[in-house]
Amino acid sequence: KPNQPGGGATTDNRKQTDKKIGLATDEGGRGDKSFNDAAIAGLDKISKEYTVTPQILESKAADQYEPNLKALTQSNDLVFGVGFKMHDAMDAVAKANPNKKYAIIDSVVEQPNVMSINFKEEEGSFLMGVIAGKMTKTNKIGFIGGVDMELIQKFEAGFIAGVKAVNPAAAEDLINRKNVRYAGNFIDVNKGYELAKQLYNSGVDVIYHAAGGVGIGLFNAAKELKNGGKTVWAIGVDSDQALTVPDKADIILASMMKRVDVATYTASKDLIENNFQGGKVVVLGLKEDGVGISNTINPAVTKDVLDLADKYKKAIVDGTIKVPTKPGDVKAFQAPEIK
Amino acid sequence: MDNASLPVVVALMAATLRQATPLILASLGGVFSERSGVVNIGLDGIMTCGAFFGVYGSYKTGSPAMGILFAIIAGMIVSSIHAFLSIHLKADQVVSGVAINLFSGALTSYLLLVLFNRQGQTDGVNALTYPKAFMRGIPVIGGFLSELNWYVFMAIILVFVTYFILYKTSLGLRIRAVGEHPKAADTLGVNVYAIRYLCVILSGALGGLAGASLSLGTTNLFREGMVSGRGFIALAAMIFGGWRPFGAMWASILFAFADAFQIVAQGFGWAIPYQFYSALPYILTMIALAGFVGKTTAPAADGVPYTKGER
Amino acid sequence: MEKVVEMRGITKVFPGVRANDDVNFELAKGEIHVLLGENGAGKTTLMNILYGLYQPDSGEIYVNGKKVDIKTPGDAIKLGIGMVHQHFMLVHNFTVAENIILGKEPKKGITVNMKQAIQDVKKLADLYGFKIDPEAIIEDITVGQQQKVEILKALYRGADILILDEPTAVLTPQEIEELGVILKNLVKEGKSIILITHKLKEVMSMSDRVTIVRRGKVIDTVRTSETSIDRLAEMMVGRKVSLKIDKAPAKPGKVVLEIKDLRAQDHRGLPVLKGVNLEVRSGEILGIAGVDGNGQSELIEVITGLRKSTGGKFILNGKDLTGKSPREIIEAGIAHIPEDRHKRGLVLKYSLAENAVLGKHYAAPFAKGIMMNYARIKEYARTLIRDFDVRTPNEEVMASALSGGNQQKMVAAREINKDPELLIAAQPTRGLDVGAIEYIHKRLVMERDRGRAVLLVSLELDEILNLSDRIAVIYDGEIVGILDAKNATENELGILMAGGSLKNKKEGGIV
Amino acid sequence: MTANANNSHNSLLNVLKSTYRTLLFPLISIIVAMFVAVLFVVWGRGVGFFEGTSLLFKAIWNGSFGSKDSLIETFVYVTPLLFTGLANAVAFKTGLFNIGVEGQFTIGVLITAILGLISGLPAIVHIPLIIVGGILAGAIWGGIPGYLKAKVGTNEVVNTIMMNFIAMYLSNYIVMGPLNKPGVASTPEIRPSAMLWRFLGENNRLNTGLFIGLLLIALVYILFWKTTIGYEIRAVGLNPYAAEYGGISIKKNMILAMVISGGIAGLGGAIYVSGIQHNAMELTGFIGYGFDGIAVALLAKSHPVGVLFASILFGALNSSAISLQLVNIPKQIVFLIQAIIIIFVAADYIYKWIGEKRKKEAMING
Ligand SMILES: Nc1ncnc2c1ncn2[C@@H]1O[C@H](COP(=O)(O)OP(=O)(O)OP(=O)(O)O)[C@@H](O)[C@H]1O
Ligand SMILES: Nc1ncnc2c1ncn2[C@@H]1O[C@H](COP(=O)(O)OP(=O)(O)OP(=O)(O)O)[C@@H](O)[C@H]1O
Ligand SMILES: [Mg+2]
Ligand SMILES: [Mg+2]
Repeated sequence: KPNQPGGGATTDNRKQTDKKIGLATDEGGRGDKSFNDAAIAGLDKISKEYTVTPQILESKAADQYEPNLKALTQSNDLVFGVGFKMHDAMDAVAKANPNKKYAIIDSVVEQPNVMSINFKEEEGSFLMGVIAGKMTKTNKIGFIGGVDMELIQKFEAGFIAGVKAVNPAAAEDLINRKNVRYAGNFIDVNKGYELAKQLYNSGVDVIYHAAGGVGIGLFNAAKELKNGGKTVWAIGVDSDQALTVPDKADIILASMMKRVDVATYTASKDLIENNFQGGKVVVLGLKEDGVGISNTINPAVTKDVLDLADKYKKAIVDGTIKVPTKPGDVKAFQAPEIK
Repeated sequence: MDNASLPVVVALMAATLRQATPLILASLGGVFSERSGVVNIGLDGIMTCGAFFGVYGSYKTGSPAMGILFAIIAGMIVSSIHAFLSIHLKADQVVSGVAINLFSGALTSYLLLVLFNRQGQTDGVNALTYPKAFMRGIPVIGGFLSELNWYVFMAIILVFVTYFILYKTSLGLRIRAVGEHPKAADTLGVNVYAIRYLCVILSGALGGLAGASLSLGTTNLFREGMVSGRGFIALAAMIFGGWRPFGAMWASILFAFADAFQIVAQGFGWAIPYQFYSALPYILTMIALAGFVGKTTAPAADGVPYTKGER
Repeated sequence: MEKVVEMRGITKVFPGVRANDDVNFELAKGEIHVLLGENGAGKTTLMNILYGLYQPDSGEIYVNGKKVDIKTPGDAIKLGIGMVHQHFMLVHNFTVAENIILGKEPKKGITVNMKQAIQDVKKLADLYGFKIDPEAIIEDITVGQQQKVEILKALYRGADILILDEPTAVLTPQEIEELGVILKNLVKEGKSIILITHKLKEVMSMSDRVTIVRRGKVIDTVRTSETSIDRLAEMMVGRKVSLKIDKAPAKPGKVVLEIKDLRAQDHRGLPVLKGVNLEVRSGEILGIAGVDGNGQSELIEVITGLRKSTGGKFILNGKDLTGKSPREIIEAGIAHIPEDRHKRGLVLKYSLAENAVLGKHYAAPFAKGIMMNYARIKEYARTLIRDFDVRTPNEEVMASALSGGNQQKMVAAREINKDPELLIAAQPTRGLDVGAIEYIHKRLVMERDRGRAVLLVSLELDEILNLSDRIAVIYDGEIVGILDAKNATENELGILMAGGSLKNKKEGGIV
Repeated sequence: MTANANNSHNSLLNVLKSTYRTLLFPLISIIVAMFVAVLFVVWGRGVGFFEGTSLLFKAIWNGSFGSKDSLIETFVYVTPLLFTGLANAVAFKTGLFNIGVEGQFTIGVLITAILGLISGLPAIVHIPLIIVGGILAGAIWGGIPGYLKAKVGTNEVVNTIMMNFIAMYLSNYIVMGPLNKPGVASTPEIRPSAMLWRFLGENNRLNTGLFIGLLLIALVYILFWKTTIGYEIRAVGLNPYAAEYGGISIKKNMILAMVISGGIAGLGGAIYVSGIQHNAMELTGFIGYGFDGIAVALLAKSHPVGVLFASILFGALNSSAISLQLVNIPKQIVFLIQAIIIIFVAADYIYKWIGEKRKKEAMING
């Protein structure tokens, strides 16, 4: 039986539906082991439950977003645009096709037929900060971002805030950005390696990344140092990277989960069950389980650290803590003490 | 546990060498090819193939050494297309090189799909193990050595080897003669075509190795776009270095230094946008070239197809 | 008679030309055999076939009686054949020794044994009485020395059969004599020599036998002792020729070009012009004689703006043109038939029409503003083609499609039609056949008679002697003498060209 | 009169003949490349040769010309390629290798994205402003390596490579820094007054930029073959020594060619923003039109009219990436086809060689 990519068709026990779903990736495309893959995973899941075969188009350049969304619009009822870069293209296409449904990830498109799905990356990153702040032995912690921009800064700010909450001393060099590095892109693995080497070499022993493929280089560097007898750690992002990059699992403390798969799955399900709400802006945080700590957690992370993280999670969920989204705001941020 | 960190300068030097390695290897490839009179704009593509097949070889056989061999052979095969086009078919060498670049990018991403059933990037494969601990044990320079990898040594050694071949052996004399005045060489019974094929294919081997040093060196996977223009930088380094092995090496090191420095500089907390740091290596190269090097002269017959029996 | 080489029924076709047509040729052991023929007759082609550079389309070759198949120069070398090419085959940034050993390097382990190489070359040079420094870089030595390097290259490979393709073109009369001695010595050593030339005097003095080629076909092979210059000339060209130019005495007028203490450097920054002083008057042809490489090319480049001077000045009709751009100089009234028509004179991939206006393309009537007027340009080109009898289907074909002679006519037509104050003609007949030479010479004299100043540079002494009214000899970047052409002899010129002086003689003609 | 008519008839015939001859070999190359690509489809999809062929050709046809939408998208891709193809062609004509068209295009994009933000200008002022801005920016970006080559002698290949990267980072700085549109990795959308007219409706990105491109082909054609500038540029490219001898300044023309080339590329960037993209995006890699333009110019043999055909081919292939993916043919096939076409174009000596051999045989036998 043909196994269509994106459609794990196991014949019969699927529920019938005549709805059709399409998805356009951003420049990262498939195989980014990050949110494009996660978004597609959500559709894989839906196609196991319902008789849908999602169409997926990759965009290798920014000017392909619009034609891709257009092409998908022709033969589908719901079209996903993955990534904030799709914003303008989605806006234009959605406006031109008011009777079709759309969903965009990581951005807000103000059209009545578009659902905007966003995440509170800062909240999940905060928990990573808590873990990092507790796990560091050298009291030096690093952050590697892909591109210095608002979305990635949410990761950075939340992470630093988390560190600050449990280990203010270690947060200092993050707040003044001494231990913050940006690669300038999301693909240059070798750059990631060099960035990480340099940070580790300056005494940093835990690094969190929000840099897509660049992060693979971070893992490589950590692994190399660990093999050389040093104790260093990395923290993954978006998906459970101890599972997606299994050969590096031993240096990954944990990963910040961004459940894009849940989002695409839920939106698809809503469509099929006729619950789809266009025009809605969904913001998924810790509370909604849109972000969180990965299932796989390195054994080195002790129970009390995890418990502490859990307490912070509760504080964030109930609103006691409001996590900053801009690195500049971290300085003023004061977390209530939690023991 | 030893968490003592290296002095910044030492780390910077090591990072410079690591980042210079693929550039040095590829630019040596360029030196061979162009010294024999064949312009090789296709180095970037050759590196891409090397990077891919290095990983593929290691993935298939489990042995990184085999990976390197795969990379070298892949580089040789791709470059023999260039050789055939530009030597035999007298193609415009720039056209042929551009074609090689396009082809390699497309081919590897297609093969990624067909051979790995992956998109974007492969999984990790076995890489060469480097005796870090042993190196660290070496007095004085141990710390520095421990930060390198085997490819760095290969690159440096190959600079000497290339120098030796070009300037000390009869093959080198012939290569240089063919690049300067192929007809003169031909009239003395030197087989111009054979020399050029050899050099272009050698450049493919070096380009392939350069690619492997990227994909199997500091990382152990292949990712689309991972060469990201390094082949062109290597080409620039070769020209900058005056088509000479040591010149190419120093130019590669200069470039890599700027690249390594910007990583350190990001941490200085200066109010400089990081894009400026990223652009630094390129700006520096231009200034150095215009300010200190100026005019560089290519081998006289560089880029000119040779036709036997033409006046 | 022992035949060392025999070529039978050789035919070689190039696109558009039958360069060799059923040629039979033989070389006897120990002889000097001249291949004589006009430009383009097919002499070089035949020898390139013998040396394995070209493959014949048909025909057979025998060396020492054995049928051979010479596919590459390597094969030829193995058979003991050596060749000195018409255009030198030297790697310019290599040393003398490197050039000589290339392809047959003495080794020490896997490296080239440079010490050994230098010794070998020295020994070889001494053996034949060549004074040459094995470690000198080719671009630093004179053309005469380069020639010797070429001969050494052949000898180093143990050549018994030596082909010399126009070896005398760039030598002084004295050097030519010296070469004659060298060749005689080589023959004594048991070597056999093929000498290509179209200079009849050399043929008579140097050879044992002559084979005459015309338009790819062998006309005859004769013993030198049984023929004469006139007879050879007739066989070569196919008709009786007169090698003299008819011209009335010059009527020199005012000074048109004045060169004062002009200095310049070559591409390596070494001085090549060391203070040239010269005047050219209207209504005269001033010839510059000299061995190639003594600064005549650079002198012309400087006064046409193609090379920067480092001192002195040159003045055209009272206007200082030193340091002006080529365009300004053209506009001031200097026209220039360049020595290398392929390099400078023509854009080969341009049509004749486009070539016809090179240098004037930007000005009325050929252009208005930035728009070119192609109708006018073509019309103009047709006029030139008609007036100068350029053989071409039309003015739209590419310049590369024409034969050398016709290309040269086109260049001459363009330059002469600029109606310049000063016409510079550098090697105006290089590589042309007798007919074309006659024509160009006539036009130069016509220009003179119209009161123009003509500056002629030529390596051919005959041309200089026949055409000039006054002759300036250039040696090592300086004008070492100016003679009145009426009284000058080849011998005198030769002495001056070699750097000697005419002490006890009339240092005549300095006006 | 009759003679004249005869003449023009002849020259028309000649033009047709030479067009046929110049087009024939690229055409053969394209066909061969397509069939090589079929092999990859056969391998990748595990289908038979005929199925593979029909699959591929149908998909490419559908994706490029088969429907109104795809036709439109094809020409959306063609538009920038016209400019970058011409830009490369101009540089090639002077014997320069301007790898920097990519960077010059990028700078054109950037400047237009900036100038397009000015408010309160009527379109009649705004559009010329961005066009001039794009041209100037590209011209400067091309002029610098041209100047360095002419005056200092530094190799233009190196410098244009460097300047591509510098353009990319400069653009990223502006896009992510001073002019960043919050929440998006791009500049804000340019004002409507700076947008080119989308003549098939706002939803179709095809715009008047296409006609500017077509006009430019004519202009470049005239520039090359009807003006003194073209005469001089071509002369320098074909034989710099002869050009210099003819009073043509090599240095001036090198700089000029790079300035013109860069200007055209910059204009392409301007058209791209004001007609298609409406903002400048953060770049994680090169936009790519400049590099594709090299291939286009090579395929076109640097002839302006050839650039049109080559651009259409590349545009069609790019735009068929969608339909290929929809029938599960990896879109990498598209790039493989492009590469293989260029390989065969490079190999065109083989045709010349065959031609010469034939001529020669005729002569030996004749
Ligand atoms: N490689 C070539 N390709 C095409 N035509 C050639 C080639 N070599 C020689 N020819 C042509 O063949 C003919 C014979 O040329 P060749 O060089 O043998 O003449 P030559 O007798 O040596 O003349 P010269 O005295 O000028 O050296 C000429 O018409 C020349 O143009
Ligand atoms: N390398 C070459 N390849 C192809 N054709 C050539 C080549 N060299 C010369 N030719 C052609 O050979 C012919 C003769 O060229 P060449 O310059 O040798 O003229 P020539 O025989 O010396 O002329 P002339 O009879 O005026 O002395 C021309 O048609 C020229 O285009
Ligand atoms: Mg000739
Ligand atoms: Mg000859």
